[in-house]
Amino acid sequence: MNDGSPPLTHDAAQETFALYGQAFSSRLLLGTARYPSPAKLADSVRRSGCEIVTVSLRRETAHAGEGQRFWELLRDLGVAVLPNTAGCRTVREAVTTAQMARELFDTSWIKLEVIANDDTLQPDVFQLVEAANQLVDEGFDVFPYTTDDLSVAERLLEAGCQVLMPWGAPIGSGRGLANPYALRTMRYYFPDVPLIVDAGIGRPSHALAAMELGYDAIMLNTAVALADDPAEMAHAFAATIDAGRRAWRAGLMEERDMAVPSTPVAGTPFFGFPET
Amino acid sequence: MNDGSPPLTHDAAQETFALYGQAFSSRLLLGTARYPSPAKLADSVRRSGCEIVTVSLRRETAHAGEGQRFWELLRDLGVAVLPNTAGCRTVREAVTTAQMARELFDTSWIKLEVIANDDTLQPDVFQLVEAANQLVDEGFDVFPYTTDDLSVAERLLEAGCQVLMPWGAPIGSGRGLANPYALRTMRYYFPDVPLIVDAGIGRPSHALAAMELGYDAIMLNTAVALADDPAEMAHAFAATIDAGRRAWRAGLMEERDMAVPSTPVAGTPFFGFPET
Amino acid sequence: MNDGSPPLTHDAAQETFALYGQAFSSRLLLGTARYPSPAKLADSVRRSGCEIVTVSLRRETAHAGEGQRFWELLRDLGVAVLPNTAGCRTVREAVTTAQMARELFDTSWIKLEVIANDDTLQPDVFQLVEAANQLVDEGFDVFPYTTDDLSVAERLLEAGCQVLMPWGAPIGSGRGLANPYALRTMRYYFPDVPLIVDAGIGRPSHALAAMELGYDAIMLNTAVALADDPAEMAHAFAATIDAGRRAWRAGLMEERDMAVPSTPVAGTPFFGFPET
Amino acid sequence: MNDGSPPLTHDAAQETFALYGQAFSSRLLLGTARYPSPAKLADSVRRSGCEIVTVSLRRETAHAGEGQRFWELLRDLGVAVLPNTAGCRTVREAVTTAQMARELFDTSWIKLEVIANDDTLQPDVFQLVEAANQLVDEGFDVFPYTTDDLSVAERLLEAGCQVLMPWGAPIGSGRGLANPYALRTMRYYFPDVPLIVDAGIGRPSHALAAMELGYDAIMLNTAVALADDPAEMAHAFAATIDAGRRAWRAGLMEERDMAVPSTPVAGTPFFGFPET
Amino acid sequence: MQVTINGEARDVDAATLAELCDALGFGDARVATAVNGDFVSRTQRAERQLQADDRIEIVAPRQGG
Amino acid sequence: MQVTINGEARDVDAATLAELCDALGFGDARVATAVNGDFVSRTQRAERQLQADDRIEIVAPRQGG
Amino acid sequence: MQVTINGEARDVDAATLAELCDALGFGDARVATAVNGDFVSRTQRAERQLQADDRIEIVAPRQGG
Amino acid sequence: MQVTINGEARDVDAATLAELCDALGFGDARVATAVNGDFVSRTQRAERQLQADDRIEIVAPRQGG
Repeated sequence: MNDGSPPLTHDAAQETFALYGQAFSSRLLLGTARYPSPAKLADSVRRSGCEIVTVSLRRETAHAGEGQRFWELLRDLGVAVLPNTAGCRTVREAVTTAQMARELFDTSWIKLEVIANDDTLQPDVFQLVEAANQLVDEGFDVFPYTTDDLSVAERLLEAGCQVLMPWGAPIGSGRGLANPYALRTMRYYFPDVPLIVDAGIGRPSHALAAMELGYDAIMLNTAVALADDPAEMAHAFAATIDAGRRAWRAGLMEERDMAVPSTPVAGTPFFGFPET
Repeated sequence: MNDGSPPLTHDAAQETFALYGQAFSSRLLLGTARYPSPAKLADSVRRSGCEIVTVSLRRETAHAGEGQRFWELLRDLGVAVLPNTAGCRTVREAVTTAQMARELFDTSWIKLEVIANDDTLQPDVFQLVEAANQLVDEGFDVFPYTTDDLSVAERLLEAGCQVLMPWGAPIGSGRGLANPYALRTMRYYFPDVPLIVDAGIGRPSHALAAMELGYDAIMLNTAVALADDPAEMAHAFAATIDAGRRAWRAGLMEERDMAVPSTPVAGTPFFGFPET
Repeated sequence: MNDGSPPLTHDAAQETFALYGQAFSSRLLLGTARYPSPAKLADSVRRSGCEIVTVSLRRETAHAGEGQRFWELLRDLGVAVLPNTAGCRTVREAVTTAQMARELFDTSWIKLEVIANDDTLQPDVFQLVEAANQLVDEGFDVFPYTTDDLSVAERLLEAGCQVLMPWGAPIGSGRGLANPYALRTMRYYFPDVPLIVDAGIGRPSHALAAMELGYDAIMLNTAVALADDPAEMAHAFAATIDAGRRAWRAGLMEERDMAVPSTPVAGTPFFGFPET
Repeated sequence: MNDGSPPLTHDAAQETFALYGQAFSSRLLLGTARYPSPAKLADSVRRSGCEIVTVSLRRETAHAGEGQRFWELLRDLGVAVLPNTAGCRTVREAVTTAQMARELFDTSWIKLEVIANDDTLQPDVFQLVEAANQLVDEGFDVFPYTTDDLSVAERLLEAGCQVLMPWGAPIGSGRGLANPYALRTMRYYFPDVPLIVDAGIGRPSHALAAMELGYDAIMLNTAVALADDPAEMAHAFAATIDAGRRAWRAGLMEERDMAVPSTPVAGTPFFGFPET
Repeated sequence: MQVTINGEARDVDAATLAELCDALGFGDARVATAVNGDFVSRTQRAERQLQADDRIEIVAPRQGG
Repeated sequence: MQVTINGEARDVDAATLAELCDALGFGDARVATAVNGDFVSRTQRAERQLQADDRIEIVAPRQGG
Repeated sequence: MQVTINGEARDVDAATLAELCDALGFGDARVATAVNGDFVSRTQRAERQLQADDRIEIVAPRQGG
Repeated sequence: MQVTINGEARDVDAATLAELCDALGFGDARVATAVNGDFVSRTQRAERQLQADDRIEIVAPRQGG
C-alpha cells in the first residue's frame, strides 16, 4: 500500500492553528518510538503529513552513534521536534532533562511529563505544576502532559503554559477517551487555549471523538508504531483527524430520540389508501 | 471552504469493493434528501467523491417538471443511482414501488425498505424477507434495509440478496451504532457478504466505528444534508470512511488495562539513583 | 453468609404484577441450571424470595430417577414452574417439547425458545412467531424469548402472547443490556405488556438498568449459578431488582450537564469577602 | 408506600466497615439538603437504615432558631453526623469552617470540600491537600472530597486521611460514574483504604456500579431529596448498595463474547436427528 | 368518470392510462405509473383501460435517503 | 425390532409405547414421550403401536435456564 | 462602631464578641463564630475584643450534602 | 577516581567533564550532560571539575512518544 500512495496534503484554504506562535496545518503530533525500523518511522511521518514529532533523550553508549543517526533522520524529515521528559519522576529530573533537551535538539519546546506511578503513567499534578513554573521562568515553551482536571489546568496556564495536553487514557493503553464528559467540559472551560489530547488513543475513532469535541490536535504513538502497516495507519489517523476538524467546523447534527424520515413523506405513493 | 477545495480522490493502489458485480472505490453511499438546495447536494456529492447515491420516487404534479430536473442533476453527477422504497409499509407497496423505480431510473438496483412503524422507522422483518424474495425472483438486485438480526439476515441471503444494510440506529436519529456488539457479531458471522451500515449515523466517529468493525461501507444522509456546510461535511465523512478502511487493514491495536510507556524505559537518565 | 441470613421478604404494601392472570411479588425469575448442587439451588431460590423458576426437560436414563428427584425439589420449593424449550431449532421441535413439558410439569406455561444459531443462541424470529401461534392455539400460555425487534414483538402479541421476554445480550454472556436504547423504546412502545429481560444479565447493575427503564421483571441464571456463593448472589439480585422497581416508581432524577450544589449556597460563611 | 413499610435492616451476620475506628453496617451516606420537608428527610434516613448523614453550617439569623431545630432533628435520628465545608474556595475558609463545625456538631469528623469553580464544583486539588494537612495536624478526621487522581490521593493519604471520597461526576449532575475505568484503577491501587464515591450519583444503578467495583460506600443527596417519594428512593438506594456489597463478595461472573447455554446441551431431545 | 390520481379525486375522460397521461401533460415525461396498486409499465399504458374508481399513481424521480 | 431411543439404537420387543416404557422401567416414572417428533401423551401410550426405525424420545424434568 | 455581621454592615455597641452574641440573642444558641476569617471558640468569645470593620461570622447547623 | 557514568561505576582520569567526554569519544558527539542531577551545558564542560563519586549523565537524541 505504501508505494505510490501519495502523502496526505492540506489544501490551501485550510485553517492553521498556532502553538507558541508557530502555525501548523496538520493536527496530528506523532511519537517516534516503537516503530519496526527507522524507515517505517520516516515513511509514517511522510505519509501522514505530520508536522510535529515527539522525541526523547536517553543515555548514550560511547561510539554507538545512535543519537547522531536519529538526529539526521529528524533533520531529513524536516518536521518540528518536541522533546519529552518521559520517565521523569521528580521536578528536578524533569527540569534537568528539559535543559539537556534544549541543548541537544536546539529548541525551547518541551513536552513536560512528570510521572506519578508505573501502573497508569499518569502525571503527578503537583510536581507537574512546579516544574512548569520553573521551566517557563527559564524561557521554555512548555507542553504539559496533564489530566482533565480543571484546577490543575488553571495553574498550568497561570504558570505560563500556552497549550495543554490532557490525557485520553493511560499511555499505551489504547483505550480512547476514558472520560469524554470531562474533556468536553475542559473544552468549554478553555475555549481559546490550544488543547491536544495526548495518550491513550488506540484507533482513529478515538482521535475523531476528541476532534468532534473541538480539540485542536491529537498526539499519539503506539497505535501507529505497532500497527501491521505503520505508514498506512499514520495516514489513516491523519486523514481522520483532518476530517474531524472539518466536521466540527461544518456543524455536527444533534442526536434525537426518535426516527425522522430522510426521504420526504409528502408525495409518498399509495398514501391515503387502505393497506394494499 | 468549498471553493478551491479539491474533491477527495482515491489513489490508484486502493482496493475496491463490489456490489452486485460492480466495483467501487468510495465506501460512502450518500442520500440526496433534505439538502438546502440542489447545488449543495451536487457540491456534496462531488466533494465527497461518492459514487453511489440513493433516490426515491414521489407523486408528480403535472407540468412541474421537478422529477425531470432531478433526473438531469443525477445524470450530470455521473454516479450510480440506488432507488429506495422509503415509506412503504406492505410487501405489495414495496414491490410495486420497486417496479416503478426500475423503469424510472433504468436500474435493477433497489434499496428495499418496508417500515414497521413511524416511531423507529425500523424494518418490518417479516415483510422485508417476503418482498426480497419476490423482487429477487423478478430480477432485482436487492439492497435490504434490515436490522442486526442474524436470523433475518440469513433469510435475506437465502432469498438471493448479495448485500445487507443493517441499521445503526433509527433513521435520522443521528445516534450512531446503538448495538456495536451485535454489528460486530454480524461481521464475524458473514465475513464475505458486503455489509453496509444504513441509518442512524450522526457524526463521522459513528461511521468510523462501523468501519473499524470491518464493515464495507456506510450509507448516510441527514448528517450531511443538515450540516451548516453540507459539502464540507460530506468531505469529512468520505475522508473518515476511507481512513477507517485503511486503519482496519493496517491492523488496529488491542486495548490494554494498564499503561505501557511509548518512550523506551531503557536508558532513562537518572535511573537507579535516589530521587533527585 | 447463608446461615442465619433471612430471606428477602416483600412487604405487604408492595405492588404485585401479573403474568397470565397470576399475581407475583418477586420480579426475579431464576433459572435452575449450572448450580454446584441441588442444595445450593434450593438455597438460592429461598434466599432470593423468587416465586418463578425455569426448568427444562432432557432425555431420561432408565432407573436413574434424576427427573423424579428434581421434580420433588421443585415441589418442596413451592414456586411456579416455567418450562423452556431450550435447544430447539425448529417449530416442530419446540411445539413437541412444549407438549411434553405441559404433561410433565402440569402447567400450560411455556418459555418458548427457538434458537437460530449456536454462537449467539438468538431466537429465530420467524420460527418463534410461527411456534407461538401454534402453541397459543393449543392453549399454552407462551413466554416468548425474543429480541428487542418491535415488528417481531407485534406479531407475538397478535399471536396471543401476554408477555414478552426480550434478550439483554446472548445467553450466558453476562454482558448486560447490549442495546438499552432499543429496550427503552420497547418499553415506551408497549406500556401495558409485561416485559421481562431474559438472558445476558451478568451482574446486579445490569438487572437494575432494565428495572430503571421500567421493565417488569428479570430472568437470569448463570450469574447466580456460577457465583462463588450462589445464594448470596441470588439474594443480591433479588434485592436489587426489588429496589429498582421502587426507584422507578419513586421518580428518578434527570441527569444534568452542569453541577448543582446540594448544600444551599445561601448563607455560606465568608460569602462576599475577598478570598481569605 | 411509606406507611407500614419497614426500614431496611441489616442482618446480624453482615460485615461492617470502619471509618476512623467506628464500625458501620450501612454503606449509604446520605446528604440532608434539598428535601421537601424535615419530615421527609427524617423518613428517608429511617427508611434507608442510613447511619451517617452529612450536614453543613450556614449564617444564622437571630432568633430564627432554625439551627437549633435542625440540631434536634439530627439528635432524634441518632445517626453519626459528618459536617462539610461546602462552598469553601480557599484553604483558610475551609479550615475555619471545619473549626466552627467541630464546635457546633461536637465531632472531629469533617467532609473537606475546597471548590475550584462553580461549573463543575470539582475540588481544587492543591488547596484540598494543603487544607487536609492543616486539619489532620489539628486533630480532625478528614473525609476529603477529591477526584480519581492517584497523585492527589497519595498526598491525601500522606497527610493522614484514612478515607477517600472521589467524585463520580459533578455534584448534583446525576450522571453516574463519569470515569469508571479510573475508579476501578483507584480501587486496585488502594485496596485497603476505605473508598466512598461522593457526588454525581443519579440513580441506583450508578451506586451499584461503584459497589460492583469494590467501593466501600456511597455518599449521595440530590437523587433522594428530589425524588417524588424521597423515603422510597432512599430505601431503594440503601437496598441496592447493600446488595452491591453482597454481590461483590459473592463473586461476579466475567462477561464473555459468545453465548453459552444455561440449560445443559447434553440430553436435548431430538438431538442427532435431521431437522424435524 | 371519477378516478383517484395521486390521492386526489378527479373527473377524467381518458379511456386508457396512456390517454390519461397525455391529457395530464405527462406524455413524454419521466414518470412511472401504477393502477390499483399494480405497476403499469410505460409500454402497457396504451392497453390499460381505465374504470371508475381506479386509483392511479403517477410518480417521478425525487430526492431520497 | 430396532428402534432409536433417546438417540441410541436399541433392539426391543415391545409392541406399544406403553409396553416399551414398562420394559425400560419407566412405567410409573415422571417422563413424557414423543415418537418420530410427535408428542404421545401418557394416556395414548398404550394405543401407540411401535414400528421398526421409530425414533422415540423419553424425557424427564431437568434443570434449565 | 460599625462591623460586618454575616455579610451585613451593622452598628454595634458590644466591646467583645460575647457581648455581641448576647446582644443579638445568640447567648445560649447553638452557633459558632469567626472574626476576620479566624475561628473564635465559644470559650474565647468573652476575651475577643471587637474593632471597627471587623468581619464577624455567626453560623448554625444546617442541611448539607 | 571512581565516578558513575550513566548508572555504571567507572574509574576515570579526567579532571573536567570536557576531558571525560573526550576520553569517552564524545568530543564532538551530539550529547548533553548533567553532573549530580544538574545540567552542565556544552560550553561549561571545560570548567566543570570532576570529583570522586560524581554521578554523570551523558545523553543523546532518541525516539520518544
